[in-house]
Amino acid sequence: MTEQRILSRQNLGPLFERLAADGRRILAPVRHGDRVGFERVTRPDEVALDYVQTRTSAKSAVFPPYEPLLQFALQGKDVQVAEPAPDAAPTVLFGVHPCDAASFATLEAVFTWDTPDLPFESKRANLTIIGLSCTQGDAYCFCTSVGGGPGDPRGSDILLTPIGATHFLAEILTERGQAVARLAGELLEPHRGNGKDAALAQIPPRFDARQLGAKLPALFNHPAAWQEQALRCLGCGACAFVCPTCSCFDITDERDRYHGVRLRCWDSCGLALFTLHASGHNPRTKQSERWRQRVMHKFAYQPERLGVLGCVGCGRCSRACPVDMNLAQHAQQLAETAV
Amino acid sequence: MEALRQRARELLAAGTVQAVLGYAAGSEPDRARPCFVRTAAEADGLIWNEHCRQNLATYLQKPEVRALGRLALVARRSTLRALLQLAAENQLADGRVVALFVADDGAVTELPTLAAIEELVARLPRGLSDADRQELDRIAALPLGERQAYWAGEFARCIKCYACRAACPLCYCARCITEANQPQWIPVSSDPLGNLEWNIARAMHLAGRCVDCGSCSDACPEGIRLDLLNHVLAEEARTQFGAEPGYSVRKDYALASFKPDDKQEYIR
Amino acid sequence: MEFAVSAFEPKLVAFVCNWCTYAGADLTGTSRIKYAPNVRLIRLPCTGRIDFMLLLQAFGKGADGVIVSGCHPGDCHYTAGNFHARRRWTLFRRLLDFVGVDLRRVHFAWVSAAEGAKWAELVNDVKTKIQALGPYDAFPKRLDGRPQPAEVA
Amino acid sequence: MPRIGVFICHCGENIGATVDAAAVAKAAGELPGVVHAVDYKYMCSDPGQNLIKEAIREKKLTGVVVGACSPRMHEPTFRRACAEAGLNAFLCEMANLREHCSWVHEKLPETTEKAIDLVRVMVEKVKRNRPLFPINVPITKTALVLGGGIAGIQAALDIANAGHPVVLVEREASIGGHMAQLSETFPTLDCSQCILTPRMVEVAQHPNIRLYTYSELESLEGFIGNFKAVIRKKARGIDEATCTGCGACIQKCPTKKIPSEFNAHLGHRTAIYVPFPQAVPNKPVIDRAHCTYYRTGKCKLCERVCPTKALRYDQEDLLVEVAVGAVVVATGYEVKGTDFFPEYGYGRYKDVITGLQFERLASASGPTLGAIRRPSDGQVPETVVFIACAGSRDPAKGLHYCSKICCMYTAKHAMLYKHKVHHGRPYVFYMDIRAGGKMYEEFVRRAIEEDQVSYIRGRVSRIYEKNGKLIVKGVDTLLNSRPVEIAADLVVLATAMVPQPDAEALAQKMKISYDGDRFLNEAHPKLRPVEMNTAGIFVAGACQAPKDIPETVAQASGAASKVIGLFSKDELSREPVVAVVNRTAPPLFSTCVGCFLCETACPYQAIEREEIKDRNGNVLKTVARVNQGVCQGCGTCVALCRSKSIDLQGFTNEQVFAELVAL
Repeated sequence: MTEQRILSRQNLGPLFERLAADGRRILAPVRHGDRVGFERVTRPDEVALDYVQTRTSAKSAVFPPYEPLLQFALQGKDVQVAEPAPDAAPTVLFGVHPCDAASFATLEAVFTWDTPDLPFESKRANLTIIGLSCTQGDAYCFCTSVGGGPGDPRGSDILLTPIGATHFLAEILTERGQAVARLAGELLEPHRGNGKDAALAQIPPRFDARQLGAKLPALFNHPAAWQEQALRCLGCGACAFVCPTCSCFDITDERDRYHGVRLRCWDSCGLALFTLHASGHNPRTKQSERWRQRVMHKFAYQPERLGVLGCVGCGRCSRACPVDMNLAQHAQQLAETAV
Repeated sequence: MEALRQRARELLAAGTVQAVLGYAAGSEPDRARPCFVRTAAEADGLIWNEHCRQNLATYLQKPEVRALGRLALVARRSTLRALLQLAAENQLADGRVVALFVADDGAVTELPTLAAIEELVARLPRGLSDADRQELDRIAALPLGERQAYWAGEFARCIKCYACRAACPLCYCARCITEANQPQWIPVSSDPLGNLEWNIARAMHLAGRCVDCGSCSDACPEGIRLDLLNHVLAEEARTQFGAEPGYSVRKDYALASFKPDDKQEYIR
Repeated sequence: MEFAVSAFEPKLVAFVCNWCTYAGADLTGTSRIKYAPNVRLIRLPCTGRIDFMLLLQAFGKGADGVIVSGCHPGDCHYTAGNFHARRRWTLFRRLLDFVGVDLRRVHFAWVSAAEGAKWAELVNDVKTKIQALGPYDAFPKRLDGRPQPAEVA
Repeated sequence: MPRIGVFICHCGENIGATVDAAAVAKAAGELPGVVHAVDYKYMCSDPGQNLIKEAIREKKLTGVVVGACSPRMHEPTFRRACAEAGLNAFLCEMANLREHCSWVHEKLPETTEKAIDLVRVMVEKVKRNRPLFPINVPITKTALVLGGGIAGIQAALDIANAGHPVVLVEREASIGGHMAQLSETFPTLDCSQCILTPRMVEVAQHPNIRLYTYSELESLEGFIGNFKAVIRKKARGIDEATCTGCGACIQKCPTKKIPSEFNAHLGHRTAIYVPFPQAVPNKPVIDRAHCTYYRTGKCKLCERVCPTKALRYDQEDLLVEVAVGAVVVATGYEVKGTDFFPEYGYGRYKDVITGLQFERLASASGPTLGAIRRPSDGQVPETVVFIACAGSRDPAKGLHYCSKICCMYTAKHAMLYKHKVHHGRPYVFYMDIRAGGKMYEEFVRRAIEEDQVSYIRGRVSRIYEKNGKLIVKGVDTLLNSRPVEIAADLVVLATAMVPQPDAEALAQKMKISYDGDRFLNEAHPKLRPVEMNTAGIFVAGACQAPKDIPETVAQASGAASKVIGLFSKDELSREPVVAVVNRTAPPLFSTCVGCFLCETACPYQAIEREEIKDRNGNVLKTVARVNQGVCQGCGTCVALCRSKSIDLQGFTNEQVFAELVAL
């Protein structure tokens, strides 16, 4: 159903206006100094279109750092429980790179594999993704190693690829994309036959994630594979918190006098307390075990159980790591390690 | 740099230490990564430049690192101060670590004891960098409302990943206050109150202890200048109470001592 | 009193030590000195026990002003608890000010067991000052300021 | 689930007239966890208390909140009532509706609202209360008394006479202290040694007193009821058990010209010596710094003359460990050297002496056998000038405080001089005469009126020697500041009383506090004058502040009675409002990381170190532990503990936090 159109940069403004008029909020990358992050915008001139990567991922749009699962109140001697209405305004995520667009498939796999997760699903259902192909990458990008690419359309409802300085090639990929296209109407001009490949960044593949995933179980007890790498890991949660696919959360009740809310908040398997049992026992006592868990989960367990890779090669974890734990580099090493 | 490598090789060859904890080249030219050197050959990978910033004393509390045996630690001023402060807080036994202090000119001084560290660190210049000082003064000079808005904006980006805590050599609690839940002092969620309380608590818990290494804000994935909170408190503790943590193994925590005539003009 | 209805009535929380200020406030009572009913006392053994986190909790709970009070220097029932507390406050105030917490809402005082009148003056004075400042909306609230669902009155 | 009972008191009209007590009870009854809420006219009355007791039994209450007066008033009453009904006393809390509400606010809806708030806060607190039980600490019923002056002697005898063993430690070779050096004592002029020496002998012979002279405290560890003291028994060089104290060694000792400390350097002693003839014990020590044998390796004359072969030249210091339950510190004072008064020429002129030296001159056992003769040439002085406040009350040059005894002993000195040298002319320069005390003022009047001592109100600016006389230049402020010049033969300075030179070191060793002048700090200047802040350590005599003999003896008896009171029970029972360090499951054992910053902050040295070991005895972790016998429950450590590993029973973090959330 893919349709190819052309979108002039000048038409972004009217497009934004039509999206807003349709009752959709727009989240897009915004630059503050050397930092780019997703924020709510109303005008295209607020949007950074030339960024390599945002600090934190776009997953907040469907899986925010904290969100209520239920509310409770003591009514006299009784407890009243209510599910809060989902905070799921129709949203357009504009200008995310293909890696981030691909991450939603992983999140969906996790949040919907058994019981429907209302807070997630309601947000996801109201989310349209207008992706933006990458014309530049950096040393941390490795999407091509995990089955993606700088112009990969998977996950986007519409994928934009810059054509020259003035236009985008717009690939309308899904029904949600069509809906936006209908809103855009004449703003989307007919395709003139330009290919998008010339515009794309070159990201050479470094390893094959599928092959790595198949090999990893055999490396589980490999003496050197994990310890050496994890020795410098500080066990902070930065990698998981910036990761577009990390979906672990902690459930906590926060209360005031006689009412409260049950929240889920981001958590990380890299933190020492993550697996701590009430008994005091901790099945993962060493950082190397926690690092291994993270790698195994992304490249072996999730493909095996959910059929999706847990990594989209965005490189955020490596950029954020205070001690330069380069995931791609380690994955490459593991791929090269003899079983 | 060669002097550092040579000293590392000697220490390893003599069996004085089982590992040298230093810095190696990072993913990109503007990064360095901590590394553990176990053999003389590996010492070739040691580097020293302005990107070698993460305070290596932080690693001393990790059980895996403890298991390595006696360590040599490549150190800058704040690393040495962290070692002394850890010793003052009963967290580091004398002789467990040989510090390899690298001066601005690349000269390496081997400091096998805490006494040697004390002696050297006493001779180093003190105080904040000019850039830190300017930023501190800039924020302090803002009108109250703007100051409040500035920090509310900064803290709003906090995602409670606790990288600041993990990177800090003096955040070594077995259970951080933010993980205590009876009572739940600090909201788990990264909501405005939770983020404000976390950042205030972190800074207060380092007041009179912080050694000004800046690893907290270096580690922050959102680039929040958390170190400024520490600097402000360090300055107040120094001017009010003469506190200079990390210059001695003596236990003289400013908040666990007092003078009868301490400042109190704000108390009526 | 119609005018009182519209006036902003600030919520004040006071952290006091058992031996001086709590007793001083008792004396205010036995002396029948009247003061504003806006204040709620939290009784602790000593100012040394007052964790700075408690002050943050009070604001997070919606206090518009906080009073911290204990024995005069040298009078501490435990010899030195108030000296330790004083250092803590000195640093804490500096940090609060730096991050933009309004210090006009945090009041420290020494009130002895004999200063019943001083306690009443203190509460009234703080109330008047906070009243002029208005509600402390700039401070984030517990539960992210969510509206409170049908709560027990 | 908690089952809380709330009891609202009207206190007659006291609460009821301003606060709608029934409305408060009604609101309280609707609070989650509250199963019973009533109001009553007088809750503290018998019927009122019975309401509480019945409700506890019938409603099976797990906690009680009494909304009434201040807990400082009736908390014990209501806690006792709860305990009588079988509810742990610490599961009862009070909301202060009277002093903090009805008495201080008008009758307004806000006042009742506040009362409801106060009750709700306490309901939330009491839900988190835990049963607490009094802490029992065993008591070792032996006392350690440091210092064998009159304070230590009195305290030791009082405690020993009450039937408890006492370990008395004296640094010098004999007990007696400064009082043994004095000639006569004011205001009665009875001979100091005559009243002191019988008590010294009583000490030596008392079956309950173990005496360690020539000994010092090496270390003190532990806490009230359970101290461990190590005493360094310095090597005397003789076997005390063998020595009979015959004195033959002393007579034969060839080194005879050592200034005698006992005689304030006015006389001499030998290298093997007893400080004074009435010494207890009457056993000599060898002064190794001066002894020829120790200096040259030759002599041993004393060994040759000793009839019992008691000399032990190779004797070493002995460390003795004793377990004691209480300590009395009575280490006394020293007189200030007058080095900082060069204008008085002390040290330069032999005939400018201290008051203590004058005591030795006037003493029948002194170097002059009681005759007042000046040190330079042994002549009887015709004119003597006494200068009071030499160092005391002089913040500019000396000490800011008043040494308290000088006015009286200066009057005594002048009087003694006049009694011994009838034609002599005594002058006293003074600032004020402080003669508060029984028969003290009368005593000074007697010196002035009967013994014609000339009192001149003014300071002395300078003393210099001229034609064999000491010219004392001063001023008489009562006569228009007229300059005064007196040609004296002897000048006596009433030098200030200061703590022992090592008072600070001793205090640090015992971890007790001292003031800026190095005097020991009592726990409370009025209400706890003989206790130190560290429980189980008491103070007597001039080590705490300058004082005279009657005061010293009174304080010593006071300290002794505190010790006897402590020893009257087998166990010490204390309120359980103390700090505790948490313990958790392995491998954490405790969230305490052992930074011990709390140790520095604790005003009571209640923080101890506990090593957690594995089965093989390897130390896994060192964590803090609170000694519940010592902790007073201030909670300073709790506020300081970053990981919240220390908590305060009765005011736990959970409780206080719940109070805030309930607001």
